Amino acid sequence: MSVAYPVVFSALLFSVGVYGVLARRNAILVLMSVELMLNAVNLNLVAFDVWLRDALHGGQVLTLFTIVVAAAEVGLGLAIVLLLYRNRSNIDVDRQDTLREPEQEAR
Amino acid sequence: MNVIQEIDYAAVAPVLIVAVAAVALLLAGAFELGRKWLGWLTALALSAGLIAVFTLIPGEVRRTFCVPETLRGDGLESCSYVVDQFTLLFQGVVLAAAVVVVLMSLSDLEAADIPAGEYYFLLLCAVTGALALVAARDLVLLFVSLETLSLPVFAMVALKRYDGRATEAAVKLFLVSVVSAAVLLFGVSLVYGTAGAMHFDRIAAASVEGPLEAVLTAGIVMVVVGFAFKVAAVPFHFWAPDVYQGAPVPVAAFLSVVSKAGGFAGIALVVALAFPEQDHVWGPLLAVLAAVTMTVGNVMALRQTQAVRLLAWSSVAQSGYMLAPLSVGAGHIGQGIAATAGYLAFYAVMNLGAFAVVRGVAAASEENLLADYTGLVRRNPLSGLLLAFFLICLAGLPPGVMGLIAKVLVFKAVVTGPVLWLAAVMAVNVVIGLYYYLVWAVRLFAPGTGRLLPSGLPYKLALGVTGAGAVVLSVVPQLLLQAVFPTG
Amino acid sequence: MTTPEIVFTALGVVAVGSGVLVVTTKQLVHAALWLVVSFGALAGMYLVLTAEFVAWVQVLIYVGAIVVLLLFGIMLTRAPIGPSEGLNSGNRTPALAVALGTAAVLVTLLVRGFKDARIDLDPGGGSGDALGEAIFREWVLPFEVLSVLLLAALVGAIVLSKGGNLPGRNGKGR
Amino acid sequence: MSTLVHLLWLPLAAAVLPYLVPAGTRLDPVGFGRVASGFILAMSLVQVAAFDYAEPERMQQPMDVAWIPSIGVRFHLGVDGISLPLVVLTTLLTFLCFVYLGRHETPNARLLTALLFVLEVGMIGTFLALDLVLFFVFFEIVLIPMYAIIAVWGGERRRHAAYKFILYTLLGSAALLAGLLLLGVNAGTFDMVALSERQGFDIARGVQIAAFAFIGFGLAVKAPMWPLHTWLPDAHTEAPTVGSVLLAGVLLKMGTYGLVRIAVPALPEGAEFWAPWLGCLAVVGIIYGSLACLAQTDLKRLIAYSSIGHMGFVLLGIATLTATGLNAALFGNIAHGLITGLLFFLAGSIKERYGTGDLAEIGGGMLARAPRLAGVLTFAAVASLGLPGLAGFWGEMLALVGAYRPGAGLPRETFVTYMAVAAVGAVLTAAYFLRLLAKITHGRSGAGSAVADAHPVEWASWVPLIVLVVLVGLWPKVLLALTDGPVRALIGAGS
Amino acid sequence: MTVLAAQAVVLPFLGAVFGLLLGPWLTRILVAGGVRTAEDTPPAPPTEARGVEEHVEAVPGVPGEPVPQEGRAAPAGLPGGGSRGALGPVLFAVLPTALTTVLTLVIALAVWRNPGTRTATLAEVRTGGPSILVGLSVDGLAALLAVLVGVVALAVQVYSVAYMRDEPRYSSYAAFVSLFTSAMLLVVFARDLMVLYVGWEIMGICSYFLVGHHWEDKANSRAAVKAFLVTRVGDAGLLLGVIVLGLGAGSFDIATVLDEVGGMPHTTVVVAALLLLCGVAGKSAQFPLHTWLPDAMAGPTPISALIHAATMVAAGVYLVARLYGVFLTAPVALAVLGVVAAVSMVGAALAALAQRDLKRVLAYSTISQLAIMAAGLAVGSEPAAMFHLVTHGAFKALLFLSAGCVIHAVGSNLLADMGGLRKAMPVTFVCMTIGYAALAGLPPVAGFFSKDAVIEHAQNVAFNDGALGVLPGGGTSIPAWTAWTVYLSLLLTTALTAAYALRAWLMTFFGPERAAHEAPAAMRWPIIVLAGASAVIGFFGLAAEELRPHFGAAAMALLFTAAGAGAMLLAWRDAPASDPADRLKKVRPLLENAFYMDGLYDRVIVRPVKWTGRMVRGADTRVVDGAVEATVPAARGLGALARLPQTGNPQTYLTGLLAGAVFLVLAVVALT
Repeated sequence: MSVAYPVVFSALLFSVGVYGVLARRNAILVLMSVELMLNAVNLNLVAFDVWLRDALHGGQVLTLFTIVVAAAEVGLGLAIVLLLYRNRSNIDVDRQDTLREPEQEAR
Repeated sequence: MNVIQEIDYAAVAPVLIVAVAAVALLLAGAFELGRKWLGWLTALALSAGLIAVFTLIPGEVRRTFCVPETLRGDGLESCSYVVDQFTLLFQGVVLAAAVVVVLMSLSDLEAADIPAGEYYFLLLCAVTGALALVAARDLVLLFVSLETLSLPVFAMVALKRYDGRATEAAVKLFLVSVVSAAVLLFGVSLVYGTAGAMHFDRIAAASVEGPLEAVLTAGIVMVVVGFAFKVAAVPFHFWAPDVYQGAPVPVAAFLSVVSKAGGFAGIALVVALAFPEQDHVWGPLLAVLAAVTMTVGNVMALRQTQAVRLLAWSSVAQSGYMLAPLSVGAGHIGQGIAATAGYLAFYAVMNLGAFAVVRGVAAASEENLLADYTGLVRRNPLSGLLLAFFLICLAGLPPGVMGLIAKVLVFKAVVTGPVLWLAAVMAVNVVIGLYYYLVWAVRLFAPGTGRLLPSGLPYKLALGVTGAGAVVLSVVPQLLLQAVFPTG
Repeated sequence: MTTPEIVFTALGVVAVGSGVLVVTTKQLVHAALWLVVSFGALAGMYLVLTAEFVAWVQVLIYVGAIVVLLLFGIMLTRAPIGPSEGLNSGNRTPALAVALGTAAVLVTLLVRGFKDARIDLDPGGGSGDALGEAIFREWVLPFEVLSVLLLAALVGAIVLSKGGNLPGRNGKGR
Repeated sequence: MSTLVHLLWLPLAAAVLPYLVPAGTRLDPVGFGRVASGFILAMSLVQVAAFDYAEPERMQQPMDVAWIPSIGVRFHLGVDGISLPLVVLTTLLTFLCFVYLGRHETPNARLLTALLFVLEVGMIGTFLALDLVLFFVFFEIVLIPMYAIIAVWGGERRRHAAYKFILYTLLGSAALLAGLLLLGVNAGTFDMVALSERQGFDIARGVQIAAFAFIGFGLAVKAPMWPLHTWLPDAHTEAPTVGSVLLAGVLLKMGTYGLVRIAVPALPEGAEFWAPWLGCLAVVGIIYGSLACLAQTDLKRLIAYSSIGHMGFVLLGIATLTATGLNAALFGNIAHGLITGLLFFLAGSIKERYGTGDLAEIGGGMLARAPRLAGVLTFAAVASLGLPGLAGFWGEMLALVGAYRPGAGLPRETFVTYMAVAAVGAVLTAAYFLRLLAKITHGRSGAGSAVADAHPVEWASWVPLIVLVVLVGLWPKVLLALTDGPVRALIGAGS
Repeated sequence: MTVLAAQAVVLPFLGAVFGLLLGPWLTRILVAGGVRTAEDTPPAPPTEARGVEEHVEAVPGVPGEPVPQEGRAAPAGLPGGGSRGALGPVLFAVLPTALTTVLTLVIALAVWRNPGTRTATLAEVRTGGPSILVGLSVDGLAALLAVLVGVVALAVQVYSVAYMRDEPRYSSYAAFVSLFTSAMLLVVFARDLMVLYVGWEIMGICSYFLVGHHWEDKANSRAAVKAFLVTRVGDAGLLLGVIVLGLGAGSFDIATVLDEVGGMPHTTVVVAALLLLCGVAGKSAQFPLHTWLPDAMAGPTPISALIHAATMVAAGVYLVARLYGVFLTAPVALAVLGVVAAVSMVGAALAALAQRDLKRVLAYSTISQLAIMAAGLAVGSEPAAMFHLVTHGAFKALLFLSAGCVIHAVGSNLLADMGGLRKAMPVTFVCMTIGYAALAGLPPVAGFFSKDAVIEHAQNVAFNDGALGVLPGGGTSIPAWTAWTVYLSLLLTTALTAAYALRAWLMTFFGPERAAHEAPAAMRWPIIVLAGASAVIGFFGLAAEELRPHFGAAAMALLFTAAGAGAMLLAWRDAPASDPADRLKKVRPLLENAFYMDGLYDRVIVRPVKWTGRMVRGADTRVVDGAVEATVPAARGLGALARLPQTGNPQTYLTGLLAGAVFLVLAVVALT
């Protein structure tokens, strides 16, 4: 099988994730999109590992680690999102802009 | 045949100490130990780590977690964790900076109603990540420890749980960080796919040719971008001012020094060890990033009215200076890394010092506007004078000789490389930088009224440590630089 | 096209297609479900690539844990269950541009780079044995660091969540 | 241990000391400053006495210890015939500033005293340093004190002027740093003695050109060279008298000194490449400064623009890359320091008496209202316009001599043109100074309150300068004998 | 010998310095010792003999204080000042000058007895290029000039004691005269061109100070500035010329330069000579740099006598003589000098014809006479030129000092206010008559011999088609037309000189009588001495073959003199009370304004320069500094631009991040 298949799908999936991250306003949807991006990477890593026949299995191991990291991220991320919901009563990413550059500049 | 890699426990001692301390602290927190005690214990643990780093200094380069001989194949040792000059310097900077952050936190937590046990635990976890990061010599460990450095910080930023702005800051940091991590990982996957290895020495040894070269190039850029977020290089800097402003001041200080140190270590490690052959890729890339970063950081800092935001933008600009020496290409990257490391160490001292005073003012007036600093020298002479000194150091002008020598390091490295134009850009930026630092410093001396700063042992200690460091290093910069440039 | 390629392509189309639905659907819960589909397809692709252990972990953790977690999140934030217009931000045009740019650049690069490389799909390389051995013989340190990470994430998530029980401190957003 | 180090720690100690006296003790900071700066002046005169005039080109009283060995920076000091006069000029002017300050109660005198001493450290250090980085550190030390002097004790627009001063000169400094390091890195040493001995033989031409561009730009801002001069008029106009005196008297010299000491000997090919441009800008500066002076309406601004013209001659001297030209530059440095120092003292006294620096408001007839003040002003103006027999002449004349036969490899015709244009500039210089004198010293004194004539304290700060201007003017050998040897050594081959 | 010369140079200098510094102090000492003002006690002795400076200090800036008019007594009410009250300065002024005069006489005598050049060097100043030899050189030419300088200076100093009796700033006046004397002697004795230049410029600044002595009047101030600036223009050329010569010869030593000049490239020599001519034209007030001299008459009359008639202005001619070898090597320069001289002599003589101010008449006459010397040099006759220089120095100093007496008596400079004074001022009349005779070149007074020598040489050269062959210059020659121009101009000038001299003489001393008093003794004696000298020194010329008058040329010149004088006499006889120059009708304004050269310069040079100055000032603020100041809004603008994506919206940040990443990947991949 050609390596081009997995990598192309990976690239597409990554792009879809990019779109989701940038276009979705609900924080949980953004999180999902990030997961898509991470999964795209995983596909790459697995494909390369298999292709390279890596004795150290660096690709697949990193895939596993990435999955764990992703889980951790989602866990912590959801905690933050919930906190946000408690404090702001909404989880719209694009409305979190009280911290911003002040209109007035110095002098 | 060993099932598990051989481990040199001495080499990983700093990481181990901090990690064990983290767990211990978590347990201690469960026993309702006073928050003050937790803080001092954390500082103690970090100091222990620092001592471990110091005991490692005289020794040989230690390598551990190497690829077992059975799997080694073509013979490269490929150790994941290496204790060398670079590692020790960065670990030292990280630990020392963390100690100061803890000192700053000691009086801060109560006011902000932050759960101390968890806070210090998270801090220690992040430090663990940073310590592992700077010693990492393969992409897997690099990524994992980078995430270990990042994740706890998200929580730390959000720990002012009833402050929507802190949460907002955490959201921003989290989103940007996670997306950057994805980009970084994609880059790692491309590098892995083209070079066929995760270890730096093997990546460097791999010969990538033909159409794969472009893929590797893309991978390198994405890896660098992933770390560039960490150091708040433009255009990956947007989060920095907002997050610094929303987070508790000690966390902002942590972000601006420890996280940043991790980012720079990462960039330096990958470009120098993994991609020495591809310096035509990352050299110009880093040069452009450095130029844009320092310029944007400075012109933005010009317009600030809020102290922490100003420090945030100034730290963006300072990142530009620190990126610059890394752009010199593989031929001089040793000097470049030394310059960046030296600058970072100096920067840590002066920036933490400034943050220490800023934290004091933040306790007195929450908005923390520059206007609140008017007349500080008359109210709190020591704090005011030291802040002025730190600011002048950051500007890089005598009497802040330390800052000046830092600039000398960077310029010296830059002029060795093929990026002379960067020196000119830096020259202009140094001028812009001086303006806002100076305006701030002058404000301290102007007549004005305001509230007195809180005092207290931790505050004095934080100020004392950074102030003494700045003064001593201004007279004898060699004390620090001998660690940076081993051979002279 | 060989058989594995056909299967792989089919799975890939499913994965990407449901991914697209994740980022475009107007119903939050649907998005989570489409995510399950996408992750499932990905697990299938791992299987085609002989990475069986990774595939099962994928199903276990992603489909089993992460998606559930996300659904909890959706519920806890009292999101509307039906279709809702407010799921997309005003940033769609730039988003599309960046996404298409990313796709164009990456696909071009990767196709040009890997069109001649072929994978021999010999099973065994992705078994649990092989990976377990690799992790414990070679990737011990990242594994250990990862445990710190997980612990930190756990504690962080807990500490951030538990504050809600404290009375009278319902900070109204600043 | 070299005795030179006393010239550095003494002022530093003098800067700190007023702050260490126990509270309650009454200390007149200016009085203390007078004593201390007098002592430092005496120390520098000891250097003059101890100097071996047989070998002015040898670095005497050397001190060379490691400072930052990691990057090869040494604490290397030394004095030769080039730096000795500048050091004495520095200590003298500082002392005279303190003398002058004694006339009035100065607000915040303790701070001013401390700043002046820090300034003195920087100035002396710049002239003594023999290590590129050390030179740069001292070069930078002067910025903050001078900024503060302008910003605290300055005129109405002092903030603007102070920021402009420090930002503009820092731009120069930053470029200078880049250039110095480029030079040092490529030569493999920061040692200025070694650099000038090696004459840059092993540095590639392209690098030399780039390094000279950076260093030249940096120092040209300080000098200041047209068109990088615009910080100067503002700074001078707003600075208090002592600030203007030291700024014009010493700080500007640091730029030209650096060119002579570092850029020209260490980067001969770079210098050769840039010399025609440097000369061109210098000449433009001469003409431009003079023309601008013709239209000035403010006394201090006029003197400031005259500095641009005069430093143009100094730069022209350097651009010729000949021993004569460099002698001219060094002579011009000292002469300009003495004369312009005097002029700014006078401008301060006039401004203080009339309450304005505006020429029209001052009106005429100063010779009638305050004849001695006007007399000294006339003297200073005449000295400044380059009258032979006074200090100002020799530097200008030698610069012209140098330009007539520039160094090997330089376009002769171009430089001869520069010479001719510069000569025209000399005429214009005379024109604006005489216009100034005619405007304020001549004529009938308008209605106005009586003006006090020179005060003994003022005399005390002027007379040494007057005497030196005459002495150096009548007997140029006192300086040329010092500089000629080292200059020949710097330019190589003893021409 | 050179030691004597050095003393001669240094003495007046010391006199100047100490006179300025210690004069008042000495006065106090002397007064305390009971010495009263020695010479010529004026009718009203000072009530209190205090130092000038003190006095000024005592009455600072009395508004609208009337300024003492030239030569007139200070207004009553002003406490004693001037030389009356400044015994110390007087001593410091007169004694060193007197000693110097004696020294110059001794030197001259010694050189006469034992001709030859004596040089000595005090120090060699290494400059990196040719060294400067600080030293003196004494030869016949120098000794001769030195005597002239010494005598005239002494005469002027003595004269001034009386003339400036009521001048409050006598001490600075006297000091500058002394300084001038010193500088002039330095020029005369200098062995090195740079040293010469030093003296040359110091003379210039003394001239500036002395012309502007009465600075209360803005006109005087302007005249002083003009005098200095116009000569400075020339001096800039001179300095360049000196540099060209010095570097060409490898030394600034005059003797070396003259030795080397033959071996230098011709162009270099020509350029150098022409540049030197700039200085000559400036200092000696030759066309086109002559305009300062008439205005310089604003200075006190003794100054006009000393500086602007006898000595400083002659320095230009002296310089040419000193470096004559250079000019002979570059005959082009000689030709230029000839043309310049021709224009100057005729133009100035015409202008002198129409002046209303006696001193301006004399000033234009000086220009004209200096041009005659220059003409002498242009036609290759250095001795004749020098001869005329000396005689002119004597008779022009005489004329000015006498004029000072007249002005002193009449209280006005204007010829119209004079007339009929020959009875009232017999001594002045006689002396001045001798002076005018010398000016007009009537035998047997000095002017005749010297002018005739010049005319004869010009005639010879013109007849020889410009060849200077008979002269030490060897085979050099100037263009024939130049020689002819010079020659004819000389003749024309002779006629004009006679005419304006006669006019001035007539208008001063003839016509309706008026009452006046003779000048005081201290003023009388110097002019008597100078009159004597003017009468006799012409005969010294007879000692040298080339200076001896020959009948043909002398007769020709006398014929022209007679014509000029006759015409003037005719014009005057019709109306003795009126100004004969009125007969010129419409031409008069043209001549009176010296062909409007001042206006021309004002329009072509002064105003454009001032305009440029204003433009530069404006451009400096708006363009050069404007660019600098614009960096501030530029930086702020850049900040405003960089602020745009800083919206606070995390999605914007992510967009920036990802777009940046894609862009970087694309750019780097595309570029590598």
